[in-house]
Amino acid sequence: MQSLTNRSRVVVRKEMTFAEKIYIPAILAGLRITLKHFFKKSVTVRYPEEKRPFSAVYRGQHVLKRDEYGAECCTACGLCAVACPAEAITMVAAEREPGEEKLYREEKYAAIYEINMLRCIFCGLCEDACPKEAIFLTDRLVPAFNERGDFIYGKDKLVEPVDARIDISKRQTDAVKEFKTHKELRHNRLKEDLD
Amino acid sequence: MLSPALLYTILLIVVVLGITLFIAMYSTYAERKVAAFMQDRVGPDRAGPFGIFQPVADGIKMFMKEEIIPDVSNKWLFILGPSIAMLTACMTSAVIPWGKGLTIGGTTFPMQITDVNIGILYIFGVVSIGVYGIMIGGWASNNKYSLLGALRASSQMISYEIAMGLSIIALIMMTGTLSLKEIVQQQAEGHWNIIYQPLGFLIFLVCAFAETNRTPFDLPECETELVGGYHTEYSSMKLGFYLFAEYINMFISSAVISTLYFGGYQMPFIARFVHDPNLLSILGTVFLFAKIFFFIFFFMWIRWTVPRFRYDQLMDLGWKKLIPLSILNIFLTGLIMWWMGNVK
Amino acid sequence: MNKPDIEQITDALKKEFGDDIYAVSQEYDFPVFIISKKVYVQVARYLYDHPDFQFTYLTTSCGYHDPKAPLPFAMMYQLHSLVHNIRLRFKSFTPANDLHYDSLTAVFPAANWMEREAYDFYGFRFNGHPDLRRILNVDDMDYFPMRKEYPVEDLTRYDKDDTLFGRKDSNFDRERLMEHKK
Amino acid sequence: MDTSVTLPGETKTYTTLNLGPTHPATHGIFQNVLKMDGEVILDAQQTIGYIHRAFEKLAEHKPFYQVTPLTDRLNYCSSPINNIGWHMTVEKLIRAEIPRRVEYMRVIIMELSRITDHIICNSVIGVDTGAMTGFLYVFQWREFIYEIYEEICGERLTTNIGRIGGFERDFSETAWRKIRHIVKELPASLKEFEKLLVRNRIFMDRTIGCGPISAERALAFSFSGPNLRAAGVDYDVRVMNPYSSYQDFSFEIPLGTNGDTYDRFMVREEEMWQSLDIIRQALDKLDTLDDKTSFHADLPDFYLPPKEEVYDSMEALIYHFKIVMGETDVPVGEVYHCVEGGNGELGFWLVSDGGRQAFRLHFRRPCFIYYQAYPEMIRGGLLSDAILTMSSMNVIAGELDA
Amino acid sequence: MLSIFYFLSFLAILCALMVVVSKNPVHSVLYLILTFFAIAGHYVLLNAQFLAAVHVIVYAGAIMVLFLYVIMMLNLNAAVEPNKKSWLKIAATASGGLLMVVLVGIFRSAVTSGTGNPSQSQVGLVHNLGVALYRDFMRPFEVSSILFLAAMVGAVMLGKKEIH
Amino acid sequence: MFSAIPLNYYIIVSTLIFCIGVLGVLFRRNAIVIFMCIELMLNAINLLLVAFSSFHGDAAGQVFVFFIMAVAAAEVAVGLAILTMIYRNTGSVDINFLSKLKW
Amino acid sequence: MTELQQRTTVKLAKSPPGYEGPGFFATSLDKVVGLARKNSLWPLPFATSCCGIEFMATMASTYDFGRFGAERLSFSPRQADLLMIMGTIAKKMGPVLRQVYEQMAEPRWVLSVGACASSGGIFDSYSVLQGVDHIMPVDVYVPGCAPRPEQILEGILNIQKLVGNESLRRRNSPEYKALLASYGIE
Repeated sequence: MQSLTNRSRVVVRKEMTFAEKIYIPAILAGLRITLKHFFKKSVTVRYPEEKRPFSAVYRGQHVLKRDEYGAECCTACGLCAVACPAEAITMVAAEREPGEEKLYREEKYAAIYEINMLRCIFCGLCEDACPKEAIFLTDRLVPAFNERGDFIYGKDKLVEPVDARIDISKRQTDAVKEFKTHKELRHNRLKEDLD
Repeated sequence: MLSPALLYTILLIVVVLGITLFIAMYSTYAERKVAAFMQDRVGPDRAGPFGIFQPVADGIKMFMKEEIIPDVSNKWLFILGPSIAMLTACMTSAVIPWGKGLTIGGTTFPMQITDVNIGILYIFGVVSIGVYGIMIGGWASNNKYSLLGALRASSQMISYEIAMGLSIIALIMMTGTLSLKEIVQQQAEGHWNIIYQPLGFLIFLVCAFAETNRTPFDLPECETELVGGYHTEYSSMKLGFYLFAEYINMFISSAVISTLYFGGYQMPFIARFVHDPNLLSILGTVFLFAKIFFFIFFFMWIRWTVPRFRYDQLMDLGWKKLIPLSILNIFLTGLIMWWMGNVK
Repeated sequence: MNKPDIEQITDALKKEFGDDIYAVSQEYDFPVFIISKKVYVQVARYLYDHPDFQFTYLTTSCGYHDPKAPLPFAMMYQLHSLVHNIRLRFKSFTPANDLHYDSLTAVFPAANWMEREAYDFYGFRFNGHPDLRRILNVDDMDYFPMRKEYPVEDLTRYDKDDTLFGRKDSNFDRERLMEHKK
Repeated sequence: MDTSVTLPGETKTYTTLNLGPTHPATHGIFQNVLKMDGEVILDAQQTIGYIHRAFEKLAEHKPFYQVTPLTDRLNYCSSPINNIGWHMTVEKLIRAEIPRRVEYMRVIIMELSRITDHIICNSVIGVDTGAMTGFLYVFQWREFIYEIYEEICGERLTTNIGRIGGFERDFSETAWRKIRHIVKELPASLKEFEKLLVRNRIFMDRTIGCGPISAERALAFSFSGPNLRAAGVDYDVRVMNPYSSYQDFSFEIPLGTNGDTYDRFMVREEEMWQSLDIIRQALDKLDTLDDKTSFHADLPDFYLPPKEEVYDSMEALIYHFKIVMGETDVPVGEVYHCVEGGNGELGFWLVSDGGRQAFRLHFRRPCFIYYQAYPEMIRGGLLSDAILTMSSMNVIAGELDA
Repeated sequence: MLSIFYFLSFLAILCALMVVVSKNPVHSVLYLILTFFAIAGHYVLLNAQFLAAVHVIVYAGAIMVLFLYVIMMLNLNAAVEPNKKSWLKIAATASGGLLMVVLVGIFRSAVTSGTGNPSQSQVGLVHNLGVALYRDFMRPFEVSSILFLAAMVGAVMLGKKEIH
Repeated sequence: MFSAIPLNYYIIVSTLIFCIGVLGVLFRRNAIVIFMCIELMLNAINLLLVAFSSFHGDAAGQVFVFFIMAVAAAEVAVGLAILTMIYRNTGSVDINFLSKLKW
Repeated sequence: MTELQQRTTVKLAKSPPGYEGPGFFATSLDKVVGLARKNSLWPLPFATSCCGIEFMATMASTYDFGRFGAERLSFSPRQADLLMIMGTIAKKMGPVLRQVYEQMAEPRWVLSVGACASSGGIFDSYSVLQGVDHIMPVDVYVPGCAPRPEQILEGILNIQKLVGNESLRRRNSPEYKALLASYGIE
């Protein structure tokens, strides 16, 4: 076969020298390496006791965010369910009743929001798809359960508690964070509307 | 009526057997730890402090595991296989001199179960029977992988026994005795046989690896090719016996290597500092065990470093390289002995 | 031999096979030839043997189904002349009632599994194929799953709300969800 | 159990051995029924499809951006190459212009994943020869590369990295630092690994002459990637059909001589060194580039607008919806794009009818094509050879069965 | 001592019978191994320790492994072997039995003058045997090595496969 | 010391084993089993030789046994190689198939 | 195919009986054996695809599966205690997997790792089994695609919890037999 490019180089040398033929030098060299590692500190992370830091953008268990006033951000637009390649998200939308303004940010909200964590592939497309920054993946891990039914995460597990907020600020771009500081903008003004 | 000597022998057998089993048990733990350390890991550390109950856990688990005897296999042979493996592994320790012997109140208590004048032959005999354990087990499983493993094991062990025997012959030519005790006694004051028989030692070492089925010669069970080799179909304690026998064999091989080539319980220069014979004897035993542990470590060290041979290459090595080499070794030894005027 | 250009190859093919080369077009960076089923293999053989072109490498081959087209089924294969670094694509259409093609395996052994896959997915039959069986699916499958009329879904799935995804027969328990709300 | 077969017309009986589908050395699931005489293999009958997942059918039912997670699971040892290859296919279809910086970043990611792929393959060859330890030494670096992926996209193995038009976010400082770190530190570890195996006679004896294939047969079976190069054909998509700015880089194509396992091993080893070199060059080029910020192309129809614009402007919100629902206009046509994957030419033949989904998407999966040569390669060899050949061909079940 | 003798003899004869009777060749091999062990036990009783060890190593450790290996490799099952015709069997039993009767009869009347106590005999020890072997039987010993060489060459040549 | 065992006993035992070996040769058709029976006969002789040697205090008998073992080993190596070849060529180890030399 | 469709009536796998409810009386023997068993789980890695690579990562130095006493992989089902199913199980693979499970010696546990094995994941297609609990009882599910090694270890810890609390009699209990019978095993 003629050469197709001028950039190739044969890298294999199959002849053995005498030292290689008698096995022992190579084995001794190997033994030296393994012995060196024998006395090296192990790199193991002892999992349940020690935990490895995850990257800030790790795609773990989802959270449904509340806004800074405690109202749920999700408007049940359904984009996340559409974007989900595993079709793991199920939602039922409901109209906000008067008096629930403090609970739900927009007029529509997800009465039921379920993610089947066993289906979910944690690809992060729902986070991308959400126009309201309501759903985020976090660096928490979904635990292992004994029953299949336990993996259907409803709103009780997904919506972040008011008193124990989940920090996702590292996943937001600087531009978004900057945008959120502009209190005069319509999007950031809802609380005043309520009052 | 048991005579005191017989009673003592029985006691010694029990003690030696106990120690053998204990060391073999903890060899499994040591293997895991050594492997882990060489691979930058930590190894078992959740069963008790540093995982020291790991072998106990494995043992209990295997005892409580369901026994499966495949319908298609021969039930008796299926059970016989691991039993033979275990039995022969344990039998070898009978002729190894574990120490010089204690003298208490004028009575000498030897630290060797029996000093037969054909000790080396005894070891060979027992080891050569050990292969039946694997062959019978592999055959009785009625599984193609097991059968292949059994075939590999038998041909490998036969081939390497020859080289091993030949390498020992050179040693026997020098020592002039088959008794292990005498061989050890001849190696006092640092005259270890390794100094006189380096090539023989090397061959013996390689063959010991092959006889114990350890990497690079672990073809009979090599799991990437034969799944589990001869013990593929075994579960529960019968499997445990096989695995255990391997470690006992390793322990005994280390003991034999130490005895034949590294002076057994002899340690040079120690007699200058310690004068009490009993203390000396005990120290000698400690030294012997230190040597044994080193070789066990060496077995593991090699295992976690080198790749394994292919079946035909292994045969090639045994028949075409080691056997001629060991014959050469015999020839050289004879030549040197003749030159030194040691031949009567 | 200098690198031949596409015109040369087209001319040579047209000369050799005449009207059996139906159309030539350029799809992005790829010259595409629509050829008759009769010369499906001959074209490959000709280009393979041609001393100047040397199309000795079969990149890939697969089936195609477009139920709306007059000739709904097609086989595609791509040749690559490694020496000149030219890639060509050939497509050959066929009606639904005649899914027989000559097998490329005579020219390229690599076509073996590609054609088995095409058989498995679409049901194409290849004359002269050494071993035309299903390759990816179970042997007793009774339909050709890549054809457009068959659904992708596994009908045994029960843990999602199919109505959300435009599917009809849902066995999803909506009542349970609404109860859950209260 | 019947352990032998007698062929009609022959008096000899041969053993059949069922290698797989759950054999430890098959690394993935496929079955080979070997016909053996003693330990010599006379013939093999392959069965595949044990993890057939209908990729092509699924891809016809998902919008383009949802196909990316599917491609993750093709050759899962080097998902980013698949992801980026798919993105580039769509970009070719929509004729997108990609900024230089993004292309260099893609080169870095793709070469990193080539390293991960080859690490797996080569260290698994080590494991199959019985040397477990080397595997664990280099796997630590694979773990480190996982950390880099995680830093960029948030996932370790099935990365779903990048979006059509670029990356989902710019590389963080940590990511850059880690990339520089691996370029500096990996060579020492790789050398150690090579020292354990490459010139060790046991390993050489095992692999030299094991499962060889000639250049002619390799081409006849449409081999590609390291396996083809091991047979002595210097075909590399990166050189022959440069994509994503590979023409800017200088690197060598390592070649073997007769396509045996040792050749394949050595070619992969050398490719890792070349990949490191490419990453180094890419880092240098990025430093000289004026553009320091762009991480995606300007593709309003395909790349999601930033969230603050979605909040603020109606137009962005509409585009956001349109992109997610997959309602943006796509040109009608067919396009083939190929990248040099871990195993060879990974091609995507995409036929678009202008709809939100691919009308037909065919994956040219290198494994699927070259694995059919396996019986020919192992014929006459021993059982151990068959296993080493299998692992050195790096047959990834996900790619094989689609 | 006598009881051990009886036990070993019984074992040897029983296992020898089983060798002949077993349908499965593998079982035959295993019974043969047991027979050999019993015989080795006899050797020990006769104070021929060296010979006992060599017997175990050579017969049990090498020869029978070879047998077992070949049987396993050829995969010979019980079903492989058809029975001989019944008249042949009867004839075989009759002639075998007859031979036994004759032999026992001959040896019964033979003079069995043993000197010395066999269990105290020193000839079986390594030293004495070595002296006899290397001094008195030097030449046969050397000749036997030629026999081995010939056997080895023959076995290798026979076992070699023709290249197809 | 224990009572000595008469030499007669050994003679009878080895005769019995020998005759069983003969019977096996006559009975069986499997060449390998026949081969094993021959080994059995050899061993009967060995036992007798050792017994005689011990009783007479003469090492020569044991040396003979030694040689018999050597010959047996050589015989087994060649014999099994032949059997393997036969099996390869005929697919059987039944001696009734091996009647080409019969007329 | 048809057989699988019929089996969809099996809704969710029941929790392994015996670790709660009747028959659960942890005697001290049970405790000791449970302790031993849980620290000596020899897994049979049934790795078909992506999750298998993450399992390799779990085995590797950084996470060290060996710490749990489980680095001794037993590729022979007879010797394994824990069947770890990692990766997509296609319908073609189902019977093979089932056979492997049936060959395992009691007590045996099953860990289904990753979305594909547990539920089919994104591969909602004609050829993929939608969860291995259609064909065999599963003890613990690990979510994720592919799960991080931490999650796999979490699954192992869960299994250990089950194993440690299991009464020795559970495997003989009628509930367990009924569970197996519902899958048509023995």
